[in-house]
Amino acid sequence: MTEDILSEVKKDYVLSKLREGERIDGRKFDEFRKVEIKTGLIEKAEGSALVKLGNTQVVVGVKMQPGEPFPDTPDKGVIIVNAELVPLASPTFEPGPPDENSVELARVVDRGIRESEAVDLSKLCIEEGKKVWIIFVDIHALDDDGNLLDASAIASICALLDAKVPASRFGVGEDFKLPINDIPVSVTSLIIGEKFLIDPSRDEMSVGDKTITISVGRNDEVVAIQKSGDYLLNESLFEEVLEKSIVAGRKIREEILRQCSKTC
Amino acid sequence: MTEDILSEVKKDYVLSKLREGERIDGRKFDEFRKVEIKTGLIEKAEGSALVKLGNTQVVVGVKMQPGEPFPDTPDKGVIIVNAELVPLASPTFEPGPPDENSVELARVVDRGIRESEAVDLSKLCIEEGKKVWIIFVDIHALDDDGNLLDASAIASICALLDAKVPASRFGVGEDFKLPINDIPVSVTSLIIGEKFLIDPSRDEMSVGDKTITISVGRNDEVVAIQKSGDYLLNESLFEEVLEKSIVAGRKIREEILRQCSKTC
Amino acid sequence: MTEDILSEVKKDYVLSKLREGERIDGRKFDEFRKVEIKTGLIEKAEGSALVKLGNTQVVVGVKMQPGEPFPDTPDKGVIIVNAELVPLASPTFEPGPPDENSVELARVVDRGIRESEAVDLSKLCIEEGKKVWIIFVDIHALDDDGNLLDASAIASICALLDAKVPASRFGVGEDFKLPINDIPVSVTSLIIGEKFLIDPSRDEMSVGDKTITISVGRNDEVVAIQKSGDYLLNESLFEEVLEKSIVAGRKIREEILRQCSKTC
Amino acid sequence: MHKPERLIVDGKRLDGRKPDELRPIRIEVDFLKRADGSCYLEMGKNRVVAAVYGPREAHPRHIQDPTKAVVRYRYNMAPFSVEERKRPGPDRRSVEISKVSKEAFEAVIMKELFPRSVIDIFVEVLQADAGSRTACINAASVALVDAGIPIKGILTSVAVAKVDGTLVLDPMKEEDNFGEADMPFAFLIRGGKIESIALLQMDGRMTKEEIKEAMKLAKKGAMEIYQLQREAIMKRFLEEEEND
Amino acid sequence: MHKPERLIVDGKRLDGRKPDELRPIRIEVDFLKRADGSCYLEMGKNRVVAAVYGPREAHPRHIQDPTKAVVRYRYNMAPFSVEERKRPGPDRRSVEISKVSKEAFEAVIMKELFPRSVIDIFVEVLQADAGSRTACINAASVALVDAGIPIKGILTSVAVAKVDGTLVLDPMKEEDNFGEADMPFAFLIRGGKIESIALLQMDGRMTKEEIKEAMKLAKKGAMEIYQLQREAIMKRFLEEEEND
Amino acid sequence: MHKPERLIVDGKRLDGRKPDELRPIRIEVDFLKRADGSCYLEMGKNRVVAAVYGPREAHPRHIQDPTKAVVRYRYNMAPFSVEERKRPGPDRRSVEISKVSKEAFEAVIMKELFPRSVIDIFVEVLQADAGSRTACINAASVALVDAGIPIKGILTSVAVAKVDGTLVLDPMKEEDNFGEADMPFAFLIRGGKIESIALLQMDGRMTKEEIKEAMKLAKKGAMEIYQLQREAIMKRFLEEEEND
Repeated sequence: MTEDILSEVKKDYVLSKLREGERIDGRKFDEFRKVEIKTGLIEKAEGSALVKLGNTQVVVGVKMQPGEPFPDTPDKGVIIVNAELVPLASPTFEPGPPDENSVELARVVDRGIRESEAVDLSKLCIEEGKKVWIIFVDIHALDDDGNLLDASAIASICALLDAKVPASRFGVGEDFKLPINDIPVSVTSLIIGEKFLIDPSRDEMSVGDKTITISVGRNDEVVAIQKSGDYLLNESLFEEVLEKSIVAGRKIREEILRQCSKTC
Repeated sequence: MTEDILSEVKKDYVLSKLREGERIDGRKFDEFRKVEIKTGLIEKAEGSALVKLGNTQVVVGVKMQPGEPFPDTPDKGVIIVNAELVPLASPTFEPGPPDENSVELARVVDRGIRESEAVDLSKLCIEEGKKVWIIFVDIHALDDDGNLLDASAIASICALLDAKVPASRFGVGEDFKLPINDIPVSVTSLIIGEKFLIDPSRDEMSVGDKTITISVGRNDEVVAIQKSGDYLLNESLFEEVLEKSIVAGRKIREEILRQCSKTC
Repeated sequence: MTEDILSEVKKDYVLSKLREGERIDGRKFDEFRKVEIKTGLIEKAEGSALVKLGNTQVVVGVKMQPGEPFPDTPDKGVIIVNAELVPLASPTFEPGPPDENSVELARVVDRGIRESEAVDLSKLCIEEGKKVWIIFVDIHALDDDGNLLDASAIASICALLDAKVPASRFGVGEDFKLPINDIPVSVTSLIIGEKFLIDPSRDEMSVGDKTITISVGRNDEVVAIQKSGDYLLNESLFEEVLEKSIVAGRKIREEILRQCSKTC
Repeated sequence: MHKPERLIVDGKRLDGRKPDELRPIRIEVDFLKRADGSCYLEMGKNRVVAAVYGPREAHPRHIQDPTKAVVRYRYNMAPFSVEERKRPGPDRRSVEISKVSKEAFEAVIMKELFPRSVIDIFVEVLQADAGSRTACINAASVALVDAGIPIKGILTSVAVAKVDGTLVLDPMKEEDNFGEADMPFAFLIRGGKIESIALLQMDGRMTKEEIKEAMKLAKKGAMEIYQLQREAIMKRFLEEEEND
Repeated sequence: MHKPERLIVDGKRLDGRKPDELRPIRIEVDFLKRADGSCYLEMGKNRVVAAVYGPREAHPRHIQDPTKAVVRYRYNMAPFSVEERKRPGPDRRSVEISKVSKEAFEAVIMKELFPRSVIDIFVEVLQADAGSRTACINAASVALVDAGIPIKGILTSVAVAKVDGTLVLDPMKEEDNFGEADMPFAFLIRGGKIESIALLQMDGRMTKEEIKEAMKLAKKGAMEIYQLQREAIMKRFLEEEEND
Repeated sequence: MHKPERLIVDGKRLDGRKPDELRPIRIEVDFLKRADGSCYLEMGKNRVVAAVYGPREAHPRHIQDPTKAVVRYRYNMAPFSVEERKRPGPDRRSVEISKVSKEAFEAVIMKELFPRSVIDIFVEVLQADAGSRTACINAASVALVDAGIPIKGILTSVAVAKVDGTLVLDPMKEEDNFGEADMPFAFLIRGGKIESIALLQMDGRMTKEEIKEAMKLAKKGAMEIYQLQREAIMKRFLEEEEND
C-alpha cells in the first residue's frame, strides 16, 4: 500500500518535471548516469566486472571450460549467457528459477554479444568437431536502481575484455587473452508518451515499464532491438530513439574503453 | 458456478434420454462418433496424423532417432509414448508437467501399441546392443470434446502407419516404412449405473467420469484394459462391455484401414 | 487446534516432571530408549537394516554399483547418503523433494560415516581413476516418534555392516564383505534451559526443537557436531553435553555390535 | 534376469506353486505409532507398509470438497526396493498406480461422512516383487480398518497372469516379466462375498474367454487373502481387548 | 542444414519468391469447439493453432487485478514441430516469445472492461518454420476476434530479414539461419491503416537506414496479411449468418 | 588442488599467518541502495554481500506467525564464485547452511516485536574461499544493524580447523581441504562480551580436549572480528551524522 502511494507520488513528480523539459536528477534526456567499472574482482573467474550505473550494481563473472561444439559450428567456441535476478537486488525479485524478466534480460544481452560478433569464436576451437571453449557469462544482479539491462550488458562485455582463456589449467596450451572484436553497447530508453528518457532510473520507471533497447556495434550498426512492455510505439518516435541511441552508445563505448584500458 | 449449473442440466438431460433408451446425439449405445483421419500434416515429423472423433481433435507426431537399446532387449527398437494435455484443448487443462490424467492416457495408449506388438521392433535394430531406433510418439491434444483417449490411440497408430524410418538422414541405410504388425484400437465406455455408452462425448461425461477402456488387437484379442474412475464395476456388466468393445474395435480398425490406405 | 492444545499439555507435563528431576518415561537424562536392530530385511539391497529406537522406526537400504570416482580421489569409493522423510512417517512430513530437515538429517548422518572413515573407501577401487564402487545409503523413515536422526545413523551403519559388495554381479571379481573400520554413533540431546535430555522422544520434543548432535567414533573421538534449532547455547552446558554424549555413544556402539554380530 | 526356458514344468511353477496358489502372506496390523491406522504386509518377496491419516482438515483449502472427504493415495517405492537403485520421487508408473488405487478406495470409503476433510493413504514399497500394487492395496485396506474409517467393505487385490498359455494366480517376478499377460484386480468384499470390481487393469494378449477364466481365478485368490486380512484384524482387535 | 552458396539468385529467393513476397497463407477461423475463439493458420510450412479463453474468473485470486483483465499468452511448441524432437515444456526462447507477444496483445485488448478476470491466449506450434512467432500472433489475433474480445484493432505480424545484403519479406528457414539479420514486427491496424508498432525485435547487423527500409517492407507485408485475416473472419461471419 | 606436504612450517601457515591469526577483513556498510540494510565483506578471498529486507508483510499469508516475525535466510553462491562453475540454484550444502544460519539469527532477532511480518536476510557469495558461511554471517550481522532491526547483540562467526595436529584460526582453502577437522562457530556478543553460542558445527576428528581448545581460539578470533564489525558500523554512523 505505502509502496503504491510512494510510487504514485514519484510518478507525478517525474511527469511534472518532464512537462518542464527536465529529468528529476537533472540529466539530459539522452544522458546515461555515471558509469563505474571495476574489473578483476573475482580472481577465481577467468574474467569479471563489477559495474555501477548510478546506484544500479551488477557483477558479471566469466568462466571457461572445454566442451563440445554445436554440430553446425564444429570449429567455433560457444557462449552461454545466464542471468540471476537474486532477491538481494530488489524487493520485487523472488528466489527460484529464472522468470520471464531474467530470461529476457539474459537473451537481450546475449544477442548484443552474439550478433556483434564481439568474441572471436573461431579462435576458440581446440579440436575441430570435438572440443572447443565454452564461455559462461553469468550476470549476477546486486542492486536494481533501474536499467539493470544496460548495466548487465556493460558488465558482460567488460568481464569478457578482462578474461583470459585458461588453456594451461586444462593442458591445452598457453593461456591467452580472450579475443574481442567489438564492444556492443545496449541503450535502453523509457517511453513516456511522445518523449523518451535514455537510461531510466528506478524512480523514472515508476511512470511505467515501457522501454525499448537498441544495441549498437562499433560502426554505429544496430545489432539488436527489443521493445519491452505493453504499449504501442509510434513509428516516428522509434526513428528518433534509434538516432539518439546510436549516439549514446558511442559515448558509453568510449567510457568502457577508457576505464577498461586501465585495468585490462 | 455457471459451469456447474450447466453441467447439472446436461447431466439431467443425458439421464432422461437414457431412460428413454436413447443417447443425446442419437447414436446407438455402442456406436462411435464420426472418425476423420488426416495423415502427413507434419512434414517435419517421420509420421503424423490429425484425428477428429466427433469434435474431439488430436495431433500425433512420430519422431525417430538412433539411440541405445534397453539392456534386456539389445536387438529391439524402443517406443516412448508421451501426451501433452495443453490448456488450449480444454478450460480444465493446466500448463505444467503431465498430471495423473495425461500420464494415464499416455500409458494406456502405450500399452495398446506395446502389447499388441503393433510395431515390429525387431526390425528396428541398427547395431545389436549399441544402436537401435528410438520412436517418440507425441500425443498433442487440440480439442477435448470427450474421449480424448480413443482419439489419441487412433491418431497414434495412424501416425505410426504413416511413418518412415529416416535411415538415410542418419547415414544408416535407406529409408523404409515403419513395419506395422497390428492395429490396436482402444474402446472406451462410460458406465452409467447398469448401462454403458461407447465413445462418450463431453456432454455425456457430465454424468460422471466412470469409464473402462478395452484395447483390442487384430484377432479380437484384448491387449489392454483400464478401469478408470471411482466406481464399483459389476462383473456381468464388465462382460457385456467386453463383448461390445471387441465388436466396436473391429469397426474402427476397418475405418482406419479405409482412410489410411488412401494416404499412406 | 486440538493438536496445539495437546502439544501444550504435553509440554507442561514434560517440564513439571523435569522440575522433579525425572523424564516422563522414567529414563535417566542420558539414557537412550530401547534399540532393536533387524538386518537383512531387504534381500534385493546389498545391505539393509530396520531399526526401532523406542517407537521410532527407520529402514536403511544400501545399494552399490560401479561408477566414476571423484577427480581428487581417483582410487577411492564414493558414499552418497540420502534421506526421505516420507509422509507415511509423520503427519508433519510432506511429499515432494527433500526439505531442509531431511537434507540436514542426511548430511549429519553422512558426516558421521565419512569423518569417522567408517567405510574403508580405499578398498573400493575397481580401476584407478575410472571405476570405483558407488555406495548409496538410502534412509527411509517409517515412524517418527522423536529423534529420527540417531535412529537413522544407527540404521545406516548397521546396513553398512550388513552389506556385501556385489562384485560378481558386475563381473569384477568375487563378492566380499564391505570393509568397515569404525562404528560412528550419533547422540542427540534436547536442550531445555540449563538441562538436556539424550535421545528425546516426540513427547519430549513438544518442549521445542532445540537439539545438539554429537557423533562419536570408536576411540571416543568426536567426528561431527550439529547444533540445530533457534536457541543460544551456553558454553558450559555444551561441555557437559559433550562428556555425556561420548559415554552414551559408547553404550550404543556396544549394543550395535551385540545385535549385529548375531545377524551379520 | 534371463528368460527361463519354461515357466511351468509338470504343472508346477518355478517356485513350486500350483497355478492357483498364492505366495505366502504375512500381515501385521498397527505397525506404526504415528499413523491413525497402519499395516505391514509381505506377499512373497514384496514388503510394504501402509499408513492412513485422517479424516483430517484438508489444506490448502481450495482442495476441500464441502460435500465429502477427499481421498489421496500415494504409492511410493523406496530407492532400494528394486534391483537397480531407483531415483527418489514419483515416476509415471507410480503416478498411474496411485491414481487407479485411489479411485478404488474412493469407491468404498464413506466419504460423505467427512465433508471438507482429507483421508490420506500412504503406501511405501520397501521391497518390490511382482504385484507390489496388489500388496499395497491389501495393506492399505487393513490400515483403513485399523484407522476406523467407515468403509462399505474390504478391498482385496490380486493379479492373474498368463504364462506358457496357462493362467496363474499371484504371479512372481519371472512370470510377470516373461508371461503373455498380467491382469491385476481389486474386489470389494462385503459380508464374506465378492460384490464388485474396484480395480481392473490388464496388459498382454488374452481372449475374452481367458479374461473370464482369469476373473474366476482372481476371485478364488481374493477370498483366501480376505481370510488372512480378516484374521489379522481380528487378532489385533483381541489384543487390544486384552490390554483394556 | 547446409548454407547454400547464395540465397538470392537473379532477384529470386530459394523458393522462387520475390524479395517482397509473402509465403502462402491459409486461415481457418473457429477451428476448435472448446475454446471461446480459435484459429488454425498456415504460413509457409508453419502450422499453428490459437485458442482464446475468457474473459473468465482469474484464479488463484492473488493474480487478479481489480482495475482490469490480466492477459496471458502461452507460446508452446509441439515436440514434433521441429527437425530434432523438442523436450516438452517451456524453454528460454518460448518464455521470451510469450512475454513480448503478451505485451503486444495487452496493448490492444480493452482490458479495463473486464476487471478481476483473465484472458488466456494459447498458441500451439504444430510445425515450425522461420517466423512461427509471427504466424502465432496472426492466428491469435483472429482467435481474439472470434472470441468476441473487444480490441482496439487487429494485430498483424511479419518479419523482414537481410540476406545477401538484400531485405526480404517473411523469411523462410534458410534465410533465417544464414541471413545477416532478422527483424520481426507486429503492427496495430485500425480502420484499414497501420497505426503503430506493438512488437519489435531485431538481431543481426543493420544500419539505421536499412532498419527504416525494413519497416516499410514489413508494413507492406502486414497490409497483405491483414486482408487475409479480414477475409477469413468475414467468411466465418457469413457462414454463421447463414446457419441462423 | 594438490595436498601440500605440510600445512604448517616453522609455526607458520602457508599464507604466512600464525595459528591464531585471522585473514584480512574488509567491511563496507550500506553497500546497496534498494535493501533496508546491507554490507559487503571480504575475509581472505571470500567476497560476500548481505542484504536485509524487512520487517515487511509476510506473504503468502499462511507463512505468517501471529505472535512473531518469520526470519528467512538465503545463502546463495554465484555461479562464478568457485573454481568450477556452479549451476545456479540451491544445492544440499547451501540448504543446510541457510538452515543453521537462519536458526542462529532467529535466536538473536527480537522477533516478537513484529508479528505477522517477515525479515529476509539474503547473502550472496561472489567468491568463495574456505569459511564462506562465517563471512556471510558476519556480513549479515552488520546488515541487520544497518537495517535497524532490534537484536539482542551482534553475531560474530569464525571457524577453527585442525591441521597437521595443530588448531588454527580462520582456515583458508588448503587447510579446509586437507586438514583433520573443521569447526565453524557463531557467538552472540553483547556489551563487548561473548555470551553464548548461536551456531556450532564440526566435522573431522577431534578429542573433547581439542574441542575445548578450539572454542577458546574461536572466541579470541570472534572478539577481533567483532571490533572490525563495530568500527565499520560506527564509521557509517558518523558519515550519516555528517551528511545531516
